Amino acid sequence: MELRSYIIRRLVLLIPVLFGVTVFIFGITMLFSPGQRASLYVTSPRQLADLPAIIERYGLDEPFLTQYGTWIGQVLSGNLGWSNVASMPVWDAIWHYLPATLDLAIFAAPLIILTGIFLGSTAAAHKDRPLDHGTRVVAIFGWSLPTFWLGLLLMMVFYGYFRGFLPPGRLSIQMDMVVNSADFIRYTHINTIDAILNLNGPVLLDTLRHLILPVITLSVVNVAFIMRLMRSSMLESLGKGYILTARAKGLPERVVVNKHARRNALIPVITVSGYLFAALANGVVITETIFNYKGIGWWAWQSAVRLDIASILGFALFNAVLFVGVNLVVDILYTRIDPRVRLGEAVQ
Amino acid sequence: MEDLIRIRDLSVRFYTYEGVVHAIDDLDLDIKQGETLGIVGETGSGKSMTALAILRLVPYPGKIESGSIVFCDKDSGGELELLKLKEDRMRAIRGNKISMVFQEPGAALNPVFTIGDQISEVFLLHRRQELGRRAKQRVDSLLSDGNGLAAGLKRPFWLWQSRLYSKIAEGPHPLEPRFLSHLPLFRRLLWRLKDEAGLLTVDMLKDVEIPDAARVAAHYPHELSGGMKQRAVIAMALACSPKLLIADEPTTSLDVTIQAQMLELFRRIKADKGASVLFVTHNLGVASEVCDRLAVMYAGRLCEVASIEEIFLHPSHPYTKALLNAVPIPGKELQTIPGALADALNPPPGCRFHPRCPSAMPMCQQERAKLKEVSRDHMVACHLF
Amino acid sequence: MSKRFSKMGWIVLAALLCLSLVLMPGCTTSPAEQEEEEEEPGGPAIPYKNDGIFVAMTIGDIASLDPAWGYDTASGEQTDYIYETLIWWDGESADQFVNVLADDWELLPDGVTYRFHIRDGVKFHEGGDLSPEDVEYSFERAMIQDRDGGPLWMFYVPLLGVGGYGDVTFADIDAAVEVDGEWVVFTLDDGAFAAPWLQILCGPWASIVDMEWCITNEEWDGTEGDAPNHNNPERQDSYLFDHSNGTGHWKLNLWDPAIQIKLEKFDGYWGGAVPFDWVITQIVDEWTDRKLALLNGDADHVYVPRQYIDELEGIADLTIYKGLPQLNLDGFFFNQDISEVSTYVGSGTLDGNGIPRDFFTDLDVRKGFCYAFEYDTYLEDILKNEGEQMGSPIIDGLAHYNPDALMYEYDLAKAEEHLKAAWGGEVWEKGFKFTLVYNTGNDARKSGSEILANNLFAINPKFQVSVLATQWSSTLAQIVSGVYPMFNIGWMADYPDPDNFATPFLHSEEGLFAHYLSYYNAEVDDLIMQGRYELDPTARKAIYYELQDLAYEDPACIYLFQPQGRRYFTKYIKGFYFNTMIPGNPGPLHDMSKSES
Amino acid sequence: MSDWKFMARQLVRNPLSLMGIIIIVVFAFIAILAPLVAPPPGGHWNPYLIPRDGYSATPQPPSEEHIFGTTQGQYDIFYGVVWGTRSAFRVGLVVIGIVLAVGIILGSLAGYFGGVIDEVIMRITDIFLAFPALILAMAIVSVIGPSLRSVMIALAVVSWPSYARLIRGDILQVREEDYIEASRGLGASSGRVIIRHALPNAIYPTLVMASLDIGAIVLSAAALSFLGLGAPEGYADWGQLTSFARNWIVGPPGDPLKYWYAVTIPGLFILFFVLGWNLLGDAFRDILDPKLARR
Repeated sequence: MELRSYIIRRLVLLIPVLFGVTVFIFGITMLFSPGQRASLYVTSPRQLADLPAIIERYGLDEPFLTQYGTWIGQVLSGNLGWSNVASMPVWDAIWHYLPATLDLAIFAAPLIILTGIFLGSTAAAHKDRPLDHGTRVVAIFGWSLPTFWLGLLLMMVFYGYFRGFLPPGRLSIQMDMVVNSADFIRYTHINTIDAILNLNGPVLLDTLRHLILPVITLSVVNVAFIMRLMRSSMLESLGKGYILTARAKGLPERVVVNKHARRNALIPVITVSGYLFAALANGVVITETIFNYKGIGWWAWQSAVRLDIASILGFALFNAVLFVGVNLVVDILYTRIDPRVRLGEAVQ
Repeated sequence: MEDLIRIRDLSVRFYTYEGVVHAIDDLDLDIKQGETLGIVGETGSGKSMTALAILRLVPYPGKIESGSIVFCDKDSGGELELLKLKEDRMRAIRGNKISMVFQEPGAALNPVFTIGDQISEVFLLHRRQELGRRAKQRVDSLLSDGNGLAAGLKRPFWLWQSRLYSKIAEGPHPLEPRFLSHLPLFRRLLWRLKDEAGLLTVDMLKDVEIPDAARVAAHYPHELSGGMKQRAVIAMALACSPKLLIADEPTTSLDVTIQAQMLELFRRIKADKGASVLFVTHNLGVASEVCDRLAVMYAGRLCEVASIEEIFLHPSHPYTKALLNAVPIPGKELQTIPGALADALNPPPGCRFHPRCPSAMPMCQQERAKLKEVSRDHMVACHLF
Repeated sequence: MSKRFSKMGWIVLAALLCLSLVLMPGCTTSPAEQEEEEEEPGGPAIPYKNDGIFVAMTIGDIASLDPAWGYDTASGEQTDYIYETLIWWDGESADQFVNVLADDWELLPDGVTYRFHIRDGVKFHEGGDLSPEDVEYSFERAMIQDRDGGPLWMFYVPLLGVGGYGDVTFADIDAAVEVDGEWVVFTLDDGAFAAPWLQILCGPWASIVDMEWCITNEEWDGTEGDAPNHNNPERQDSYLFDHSNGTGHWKLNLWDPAIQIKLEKFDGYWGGAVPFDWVITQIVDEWTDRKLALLNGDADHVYVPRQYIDELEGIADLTIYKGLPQLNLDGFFFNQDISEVSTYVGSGTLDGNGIPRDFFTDLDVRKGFCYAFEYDTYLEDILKNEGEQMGSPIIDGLAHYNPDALMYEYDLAKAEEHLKAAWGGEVWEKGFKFTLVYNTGNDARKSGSEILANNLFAINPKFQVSVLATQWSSTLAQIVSGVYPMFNIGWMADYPDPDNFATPFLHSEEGLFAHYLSYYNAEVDDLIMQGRYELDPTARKAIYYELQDLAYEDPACIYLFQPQGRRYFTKYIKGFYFNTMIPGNPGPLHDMSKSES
Repeated sequence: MSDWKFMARQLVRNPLSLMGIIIIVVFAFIAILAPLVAPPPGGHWNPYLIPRDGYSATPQPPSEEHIFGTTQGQYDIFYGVVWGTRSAFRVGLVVIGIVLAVGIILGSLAGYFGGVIDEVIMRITDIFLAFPALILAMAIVSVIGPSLRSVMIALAVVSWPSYARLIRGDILQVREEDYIEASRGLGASSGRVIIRHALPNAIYPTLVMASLDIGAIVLSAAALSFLGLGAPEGYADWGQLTSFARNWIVGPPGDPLKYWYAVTIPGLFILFFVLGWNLLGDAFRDILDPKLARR
């Protein structure tokens, strides 16, 4: 009951934000002259003559409010417009590309969080000892690595040097034939999951082979991020009085660190898992672009470079909603983990 | 009275970026059976460090450089050299034979566990066998007078449990239960241990005069008042009725009325548990209330040890005198100690107090004074004697 | 102290470790070289994979599967596989034809009536039978759809002599294509130009669709009343956008937009055996990925951008076709009437910090520029010698192309001479500043622009041309609004006829470029008109030869090169031949085959 | 400012941060001395445009006149990375500048006056924080047209809110301090109170955080450039140099790592630049962190 009312309050608070979001992103696109936006419908110089007709047709020279009105009207009725990049409605496009990205995420996210937390707390437990310095240096390196460059290096080595061992793309031709054949049921379109549900080993292996490099690329930076955070908050809680108490009780160090320290150290980490979502969202754009892995990030990039406004708007909006939602969940989680926090305080 | 703890030329050093800090310097000190020994001194005089050193909990980058701490414990067979003990045996002593109460009750309790959890943790750790015994009794009683279908169904489990618990009750580290305690589902078989620990916890809380103990046990620390927290901490420390209770400024963070209650509590505990107490404080008044003997420390060294009366009637060391004068007494104007506490990084040579000492002599700057017995059980480290 | 040292040691060690990790790829060249020694000269052997499947990897997705909609090569390529036309190109020829869905045709002596006899026993993928009505419907449906910027003007102009749907009544459209028993009759607009009607009929837009199937799927129902509802629809509003039902060798299996298109062998094909069970076209934007796929045998054909051809030199297992002439032409266009709102002309006057709006009206300026371009460098470095310089829009492969027409060569002396003469010498002493525009991402155009800018600067340091990249969208919009003083863009053939090139480049009214750049030359204009309606080849030849000379004398732009294409297949693909009019990359798939030997 | 001195001492003592300082100083020198290290060709040439040696696409290996070789389109890598250092500093400093200015103004207004102003400003930050940064930046750049300027604008737009919030928080803290009350009591104008009393006491952590964000910002800028949403072709910019190598990661068969120089070198510069700032930042955080302060 308390929780529900809290969630409702938060959701209500979201409405103005989301409204602002729409105005904002739509406002950006209006920086375009009608002519420019018209020529987005045009593919060759032949159609130069048609520009005025197109402006006329889509009312591109209407005043801002009118155009925004029409747009938001469509959006509210579930129509985000047409994505030229995907040759389908934006809304469908999102669901068309999301599974591929989830394929990445279901491997990357756990990898990031677990390794990050493990490394972080280990480093903290050995503060100022070689192990700590070692992990730290590695972390800072990882943290400073340009994702796109890391990707290129990996490709340079694995595409060029060990040719054909870890191929680009999402599936090899043969497996693609299997996946699109009638007797392979695509429950989720997330290949790893579908392969398991269909008990199809080859497809699973093939998928994994294509996933390894992108997952690594996607993870490194974020692992470093989480680890760094975990380390400092672990150090903080290791310095606390109750740790001394726990030791004075005679608890073995293992229990002191894993039970008393980590439980407390996790709190800030939980709160940043919201940022982790953002980090992933940013990460997939670069990773998928580099590896020509056609997920939602690749689509976003294509839309951006090919100026597919509807897609850009839709994607940004989609992300915003998702992001806000994730943060809400995180806040609730937070109140569950830390008894000191009452619902509502968590907002700050 | 024979000694419980015998500390001999104990030295603790801190290796910091700025340099080496001599937190404790060749300290000799005894704690007698059943007495309350107070350690007084300004902040940074090394009194808390001494306490931590006894538990071997000197925090990094500190290090116990040399010396010996002997723990004479009749029932666990004579004298133990704490500094030479294996870590696991030391753990068996911490919180069990020797336990500690910290200055900040707020900080001393883990915010994410309930009071009850944190106290029963001690029982589960040090009183496993006893818990096993109690649990077994309970199961057996169930077995004996349990009838009806439900009981019939549960019987095999009860039998198993009773076997497990008896195992726990006997051996210190019985294999089977330990193995099971790592298996997700079977772990459940051992839940009665927790229950028993919980019951003991509640008794413990009652013992430290916490009203409505059962409910408090279920509370999280942030839901309790400072005094309550401190009581809980004390309860935690007394859980295994230790031989030595170390109290590190237990009352400083509490307001005066609560302080009084706490001191009262301490006296009572000492009375009925017969434990020795090492009472670390900077407050002579408080010390005079609870302590039998008093040790005065300055800059990591011991200046003077004597019975509380001796100290107050015939203070010998100039620093002790200074301290006593610094205690506010109505009608008598207050004298502060000139100069600042010795710099821990590079302390003055010879007697560390000489820069501030009214009656300093040339030799004070060269050599440090040995601890001499000026009168019976009254030791002083000063060239004046 | 020692403690600190060891700590430092650790840090340095860790740092070095990371560094070495980072640098590792850089250092591992040596093993690679060893590998090279083991390499046989012909490069690595390419394994034979995916028997019976033709896998092509290219760039850019298709716009629509609706033949009436598509105007881009990618779409045309796919529709050519799925659908068929009445007649098609005969082998490599651009003016000889073979019968496909028509088994016989004739041009009546009146010169404007084409009659096609429709083959029977032809089945559509969905099972329907081909009838003359289907043919009539296909053409009329296309003309009714006539979307903005679509290809359908190619029907309207010859058949009805007008631009599009807006200019005619339903009756006109209905009358233009008629069924006469087994025959389908096209009546061209009399006085229609020698427009290559037969060549237009070979294009994807002339594909034949199944009337019944279309109507059952809410396409145009054939009545006048329903026509407006199907004119100029949104791409996705046409049912044929992502559904197809042709008579071609392959039928659509899956279109996974921006990822791949899978075509499946059509067993009921009237023409007998079909070479490939599957035709898979994957969209792979990254060159590296395409290259690897080709060398690993995962792809049978990939699109190889010109700048990477060196990387595939001397690989034995590849079959490479080079120097294939393409019907398109790039140029630097002069804007002779720059819009006053232009921000690309500096001060806007001839004071050394800008150019006046009519700067390029001066013939000497344009000629000077033409002489100032380093054609050979461009050919070698940027076109990798895959191209042929052109002196006019009438390019090689079009009828009446004059191989020895005059054209400008790189000659700074002549350039200087003209620029000295320009604007009564003012240009030379004052100098000028303006911005030369090309569309982002087109390396060739960027380099070309830079070459020109550098050469002008070399002639006279007061000649300062800055090169600017703009996005395609703004490029087009700005051309229309006429703010660019000069820009680099190209034109591609719809059908191989000189008129299709002369008009856009040179005709002051109808010509896209000429119009927006205010290029006007009366002589040129009526030569174009004459040429368009002249039926006698010799006379026509004369006209276009003259036109080519005029184009040289009064240049509308710096004519660059007619680029040449290239095709890369694994050695297992046989039977490719090049016809410049067949859209897309792989070429005439139905005549090709794949086998291990 | 004894804590400044203390911090300086710590930074120099701590080997990590020392390494960071050295790296940054080196880059600073490269940036300042760029015209000497890599002299631009004469004429009206904009020094930020990388000179080309021919127009062929294939990268050329390191040689005397191109010590780092040339990348796709014969752009001289050495020249590119040297002047790229300037671009990097420019982007970093400009963006941080803007962000700080905006953040401080809005943040202190919100924090000091609270109430409606606070509410409004915070909701606005909510709007901006509702997007994953890079994605919003991408959208903005793509629409206002790729160029270094757009990149800076975009990055500023996406990163000011967090600063506004930080400042707001700190102002809220000091607002209650006695000396603020005092100066209010003395009838000083709000503006004066903010500038003279509140800010100087609240801004310190923000400044530190800002200075350390430069690395991250340069990284995002490079990412945008790499995605083709940054500097125009041929502009000296690390991200773009890296993207030039995109099509050359795999050499011809038999020499797969032929073009390693085009791939690795620009990336290394980005890595070390960012690394420098992060090393410094990490040390700063440890020092500033009260819980980890020296015993």
